[in-house]
Amino acid sequence: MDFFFNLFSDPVGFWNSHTLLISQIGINGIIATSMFLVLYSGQLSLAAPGFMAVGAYTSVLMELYWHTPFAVNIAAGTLLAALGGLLVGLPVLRLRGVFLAIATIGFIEALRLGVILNVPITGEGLGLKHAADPLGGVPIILVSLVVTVFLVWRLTKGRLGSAWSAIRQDEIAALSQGINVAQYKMIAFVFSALLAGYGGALEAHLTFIVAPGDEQYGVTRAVQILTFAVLGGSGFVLGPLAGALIVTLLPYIFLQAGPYINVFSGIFLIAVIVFRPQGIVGRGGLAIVRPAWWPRARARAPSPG
Amino acid sequence: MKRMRFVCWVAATLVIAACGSSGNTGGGNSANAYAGKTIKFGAILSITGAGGVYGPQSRDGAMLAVKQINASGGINGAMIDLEVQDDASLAATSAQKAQTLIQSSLDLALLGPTLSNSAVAVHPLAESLKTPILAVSTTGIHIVPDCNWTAANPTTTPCKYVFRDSLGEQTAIPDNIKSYAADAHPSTGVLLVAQDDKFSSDGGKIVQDTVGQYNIQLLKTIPFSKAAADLTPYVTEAVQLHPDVIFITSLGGIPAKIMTGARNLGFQGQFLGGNGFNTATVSKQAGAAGKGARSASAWYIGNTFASNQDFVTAYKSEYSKDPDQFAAQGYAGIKILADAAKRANLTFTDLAGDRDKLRAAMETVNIQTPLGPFQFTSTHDVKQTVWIIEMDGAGGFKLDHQIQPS
Amino acid sequence: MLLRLVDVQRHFGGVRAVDGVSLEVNQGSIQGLIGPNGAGKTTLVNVVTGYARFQGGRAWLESDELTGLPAHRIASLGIARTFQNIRLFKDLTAIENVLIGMHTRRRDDTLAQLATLPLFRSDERSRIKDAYALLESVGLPHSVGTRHAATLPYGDQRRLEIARALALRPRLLILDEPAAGMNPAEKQGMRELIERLNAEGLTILLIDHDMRLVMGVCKRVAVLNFGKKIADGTPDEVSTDAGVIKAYLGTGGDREVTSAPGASGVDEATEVEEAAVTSRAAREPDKAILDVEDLTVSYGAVVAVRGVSFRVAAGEVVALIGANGAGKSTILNTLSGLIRPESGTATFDGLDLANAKASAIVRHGLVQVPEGREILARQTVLENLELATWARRDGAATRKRIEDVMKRFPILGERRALSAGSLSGGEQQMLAIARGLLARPRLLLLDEPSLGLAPQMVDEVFRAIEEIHKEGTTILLVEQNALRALGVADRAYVIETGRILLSGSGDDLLHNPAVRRAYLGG
Amino acid sequence: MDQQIVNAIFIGSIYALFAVGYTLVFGILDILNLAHSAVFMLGAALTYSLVVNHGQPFAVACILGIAASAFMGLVIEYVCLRPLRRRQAPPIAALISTIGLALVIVAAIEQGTSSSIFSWLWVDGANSVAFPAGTVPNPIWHIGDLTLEASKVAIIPITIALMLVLGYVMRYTQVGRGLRAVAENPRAARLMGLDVDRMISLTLVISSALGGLAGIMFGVALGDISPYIGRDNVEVRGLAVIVLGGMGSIPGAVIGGYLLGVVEVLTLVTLGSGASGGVAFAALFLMLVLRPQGLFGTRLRERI
Repeated sequence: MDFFFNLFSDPVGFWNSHTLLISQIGINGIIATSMFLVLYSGQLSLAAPGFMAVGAYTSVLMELYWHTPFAVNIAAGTLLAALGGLLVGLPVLRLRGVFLAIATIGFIEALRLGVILNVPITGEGLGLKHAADPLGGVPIILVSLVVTVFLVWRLTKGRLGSAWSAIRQDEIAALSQGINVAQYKMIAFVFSALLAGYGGALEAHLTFIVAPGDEQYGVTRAVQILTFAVLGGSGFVLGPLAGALIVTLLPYIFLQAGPYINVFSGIFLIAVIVFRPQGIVGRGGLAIVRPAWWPRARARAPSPG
Repeated sequence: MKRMRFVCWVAATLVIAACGSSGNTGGGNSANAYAGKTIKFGAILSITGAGGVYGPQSRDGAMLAVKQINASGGINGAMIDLEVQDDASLAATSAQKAQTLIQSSLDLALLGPTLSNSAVAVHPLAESLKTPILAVSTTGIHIVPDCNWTAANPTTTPCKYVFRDSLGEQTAIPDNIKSYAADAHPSTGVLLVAQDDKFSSDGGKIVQDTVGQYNIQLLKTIPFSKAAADLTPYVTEAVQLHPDVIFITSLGGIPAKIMTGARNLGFQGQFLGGNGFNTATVSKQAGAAGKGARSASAWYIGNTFASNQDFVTAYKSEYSKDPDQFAAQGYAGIKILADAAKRANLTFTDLAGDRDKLRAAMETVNIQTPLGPFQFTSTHDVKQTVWIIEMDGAGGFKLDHQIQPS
Repeated sequence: MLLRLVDVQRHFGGVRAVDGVSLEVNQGSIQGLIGPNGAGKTTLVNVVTGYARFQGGRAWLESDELTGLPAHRIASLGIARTFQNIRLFKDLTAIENVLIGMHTRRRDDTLAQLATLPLFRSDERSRIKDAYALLESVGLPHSVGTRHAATLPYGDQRRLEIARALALRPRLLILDEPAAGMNPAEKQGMRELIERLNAEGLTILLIDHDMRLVMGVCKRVAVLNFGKKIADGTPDEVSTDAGVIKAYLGTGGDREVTSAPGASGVDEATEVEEAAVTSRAAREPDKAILDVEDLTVSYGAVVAVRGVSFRVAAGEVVALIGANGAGKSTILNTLSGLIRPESGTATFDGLDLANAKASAIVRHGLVQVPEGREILARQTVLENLELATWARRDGAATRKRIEDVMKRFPILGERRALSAGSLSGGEQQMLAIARGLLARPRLLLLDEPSLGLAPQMVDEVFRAIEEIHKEGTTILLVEQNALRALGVADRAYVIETGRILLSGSGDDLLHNPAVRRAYLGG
Repeated sequence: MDQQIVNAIFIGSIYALFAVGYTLVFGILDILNLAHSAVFMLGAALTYSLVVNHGQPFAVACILGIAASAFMGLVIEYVCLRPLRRRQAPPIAALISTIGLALVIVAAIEQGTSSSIFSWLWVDGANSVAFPAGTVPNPIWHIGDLTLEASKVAIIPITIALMLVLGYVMRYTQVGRGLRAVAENPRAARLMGLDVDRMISLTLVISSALGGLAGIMFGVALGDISPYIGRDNVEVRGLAVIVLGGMGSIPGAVIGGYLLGVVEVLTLVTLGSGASGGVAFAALFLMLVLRPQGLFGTRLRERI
């Protein structure tokens, strides 16, 4: 495990020689935070990869065709993703639990297989080659991550946040407190789309090509992102972050397993979830995304008499 | 952007400085400086994931070469240490591992990565870190020679540090079409292309650009997703156009599925493909349906070069199975690096300098490999004999033509 | 006048849950709304508060029309409500629950939060002060504030829900069974709370089973039955209304009821003495088929059953009576192995019920007909019956028994091919009982068999129960309709907030005023 | 064109067969069993290596393959689901634990090479293989301009037959009633003496056995067996199918399967092949937006 040995023996050297890994962790952290937003408001949405794609392709296309500055491209990608969030959210947000999850899967795959692979301007299967700065990205990404996490954490503290956690806990009761459930769900959904778009746009500049791979913008990625949140625990903003860290490091944690790495990763996943269903960070963790239709018989609530 | 670049430079230079100091301090700059030293090479290969079909063979081939060289006294007495890293067939992981090998393990040069998608992420990185990298299995476009990654101007600038000993589709597919056109003068064709991975899409693009030269009319291009449960509807589309040739550019089990489907639908014509055809497993999976399917290969087990015979026997005795193209290319890869390292007159103290010397030496490589007499083109691409082979319908291949490098 | 409902309609499928109800609540009054289970009280509230669509009629809060508004708009217009089955934000602390109640009054501080400007901190502090004030106003100590809602005792959860509702600064407060499952002391407290809130000028619509509470605090009381308003007036008028007595208490069969309980003010002290007497008089059988010793059951922090002991001898009919929320159903579910007791033992004919699997318990001959019947609505009557023979499979004999059962309950025979969901409430109850019988019980647990049934259906159900008993099945009966239950029971136990208050023969208890007290609470 | 209709029906059968197991579990547990695709793959892979590497006759291999899949059903229940039920964890937790199991199974096959510890299970690593010609007789008939392959045609009656049997079992047998009871109201089921845990195990066994069978047919008819056939080729489409048909509805899954098959092929023929990739998912999305309960599902509403 000289990977972790270096981490402590030679931190500086480690940092300099793992900037890409660190950047990736940062990106995944941002995406995980976007996932946290939807889960925190009680929505099991897997749409993140779709919005990442929007952010990535938008920023790269602007760079290729209009040669606009980096910052502008990123901003545009981010905003367009947010707009996408609004458009997708309108029809699907009345869905709950697994149904919302599946609908969003439909969205991301329709976008990837249906649109990206068939619109010439996206380079289809070839992807888009573009200028990137893999090693220089770290500072921007890490700063973004810190800012994102801080802002989201602040949001959860404010009026928005209290409304969200009310909705997450019990939509019916939330309504009785005069909370406009639909509106606040939408706000969370759009924010999370915005973050996903931002993360996607940044990620696109870690490599010299954006390509519509499944592990990039498809179900595989969606599942990975969900794993961040569920593994880490979605009760507190740092949960998904921890999840992202662990999942991104799995290939290094189980380095010794050689070719059997995924066998171990899988077992690890099962073990964590079975022994800590609410996730690694925070109490209550997973219970917050229990869908309303989950039968009472299995989720026994205190009801004397 | 500028600031980011700057930071990157700082990082890079810092590291390289660090390397310099932490490097080995003994020896001058003569050949005996090699004695007792270790030359570290790294390889990023897809051992797990979809690329797992190819990665392990490359690894075995490379490992065999290392073993042979070290057994015969190493490179002027310096032993080769090859560190193989699995990139799980993911571009991001591939790049991460590459950076680690370059900046943390401080390897002199790298092999790989296995898949074109990963190569696009890794090669520019090696280029910017001034570390020689040798692709041993990637065949897509833009692997070499084009290292102009600033999209602003579309001009191509040759890579300095990126080399390739695997036969690019840009050579293989046209050669294949050319030789078949000469043999059979087909007039119509249909292209079935997997649209969701770079390798296949590249191949498709090349076919579209080539057929015209040999007056083959491309009736239709049928893109499909590898995720499609059943390809028969796509194949049906193709067969119902009754083309002389069906071009297939895809990987893994798909070419075999298409050939089987098409034959079952009564297609009598010819299958032409690319590197996707060149593994025994594909030929085996296609079985009788694959008989006669043609492709251009960088290597062919029956090829008559002495160096190949030795390689095949050695490989068989080592792993008790037949080598394939990827094993041969991996094996050749180490031989090439070793030869270059031998002539580069390394210092073992200044890593950056050594890497430059190595890449310079690589440009003048001229050795015997299982792939035949081997040299790089001016753009660091492979210059070698191309073998036009066809499936024998029993899991093997037989040779049709042998095209000498121009 | 504050709230005005005109001819409100709401039905689910064929069932007319609310059937043309008109109601007026005057500014500053406490309006009572009573009626037996399933009378449509809650549905009416749901319609008024926007949780269920109006299918007819209109509603106004002062000049604001409520008809067709979404729930959150109605709430912000000033109608706050509590829920029959408490709906707190369980994983939040008590104080957080109340703070969320202030949502509508809270200034949007998103940007301030992002910038973490200090100027809103004072805001925050004052909000928290208010929240604690509200907790106190409903009688919750300061210390409760930081505890998670789910961990509070039942009574406190009720109070917290009210505090959360008050945080809205409502014009009208709707309390849906606030006193359900409270002991007399708690009920008294709740009663005082309601009166105090009203004294502070808050208009309240109070829905409850507990006649005494409603009669005590309300100036006017409206009575619903089968979705229709059958009476509306002062407590006295209502409590002497024969129709109300019949509807609310269920018919006493041959025994006629002279006055609505709660109207007759009995002196509490004497009752307790009497209670003591009768309980001494009650003789338990020495040879019991079911033996429950010191049983304690709790859901999380809520202790539902506290050290209950009782016995049932073969061939007996034993009734457990008491207010709803008293813990009767919990006891039955523990006996059926659905809930594991915290302490104590329960043995049925040698089988340790505390640790046996539910399926094993049924196979051993202890069968429950659950409250609310829980028939399988999507399956046909016949399928429901066939499934009931799961525990004991013996082909032909099973068929025969099913035929017999259908003979006993001809209505089921006729409807055998229909989906159970399409049956009427009474028919469903018959099905549930028939289903219970098919499992060949040696001890049959009946949980609220007359729940929400029309009087004549109640008669039929109890006739069936008596027949079954005559055939030698031992029966443990949990019933709201105390008069009825005591009518058929050999012995009965009166349960109050998880404790056995007194016990004795059916007739003794029937004429014991203390029963009314326990059953109707104080 | 008419050939394409044949293709559509055939794909539909595969989808249906896969989705039925999927929807069965969801209908009864309200859980998406994402290990189902891995079991699908395992059934095919195991049967293949029993025939090719262990020299078993095809029939025997099939039976063993299906048996192994059924056993995986128990593994899913005891490793991924029951512990979570005991802790009353929400369904999303089961989502992750089953994903974890799928990861393990796929990795085991993917790394199954002659030199690995899984060589007894599989030796072709990540490669895609087909049954050697002759192990499974596959005559091909040409009727007019129609081409019919026995191995594909066979799937259709088998699918239909299985659905009829399953439908009969669910509707008219005691076990079927029991399963439906557990699905509708586990509490009532317990009170009627059903051992709910056992019923759930049974559900997973049936579902997984069907999944394995579907995998074997897929492998035989398409001549494509690899570690990824479940994950890449059928999993997400299976989702689309059960949503189209209505989550938890068996007839829904069958109809949905054929529907998706037809829709995909029609878009291929009319709009061109590129679009057909995304069509399944567009359909999925639209169905959920327009009719969340699917064609045959029942809407769920919460009591206040």
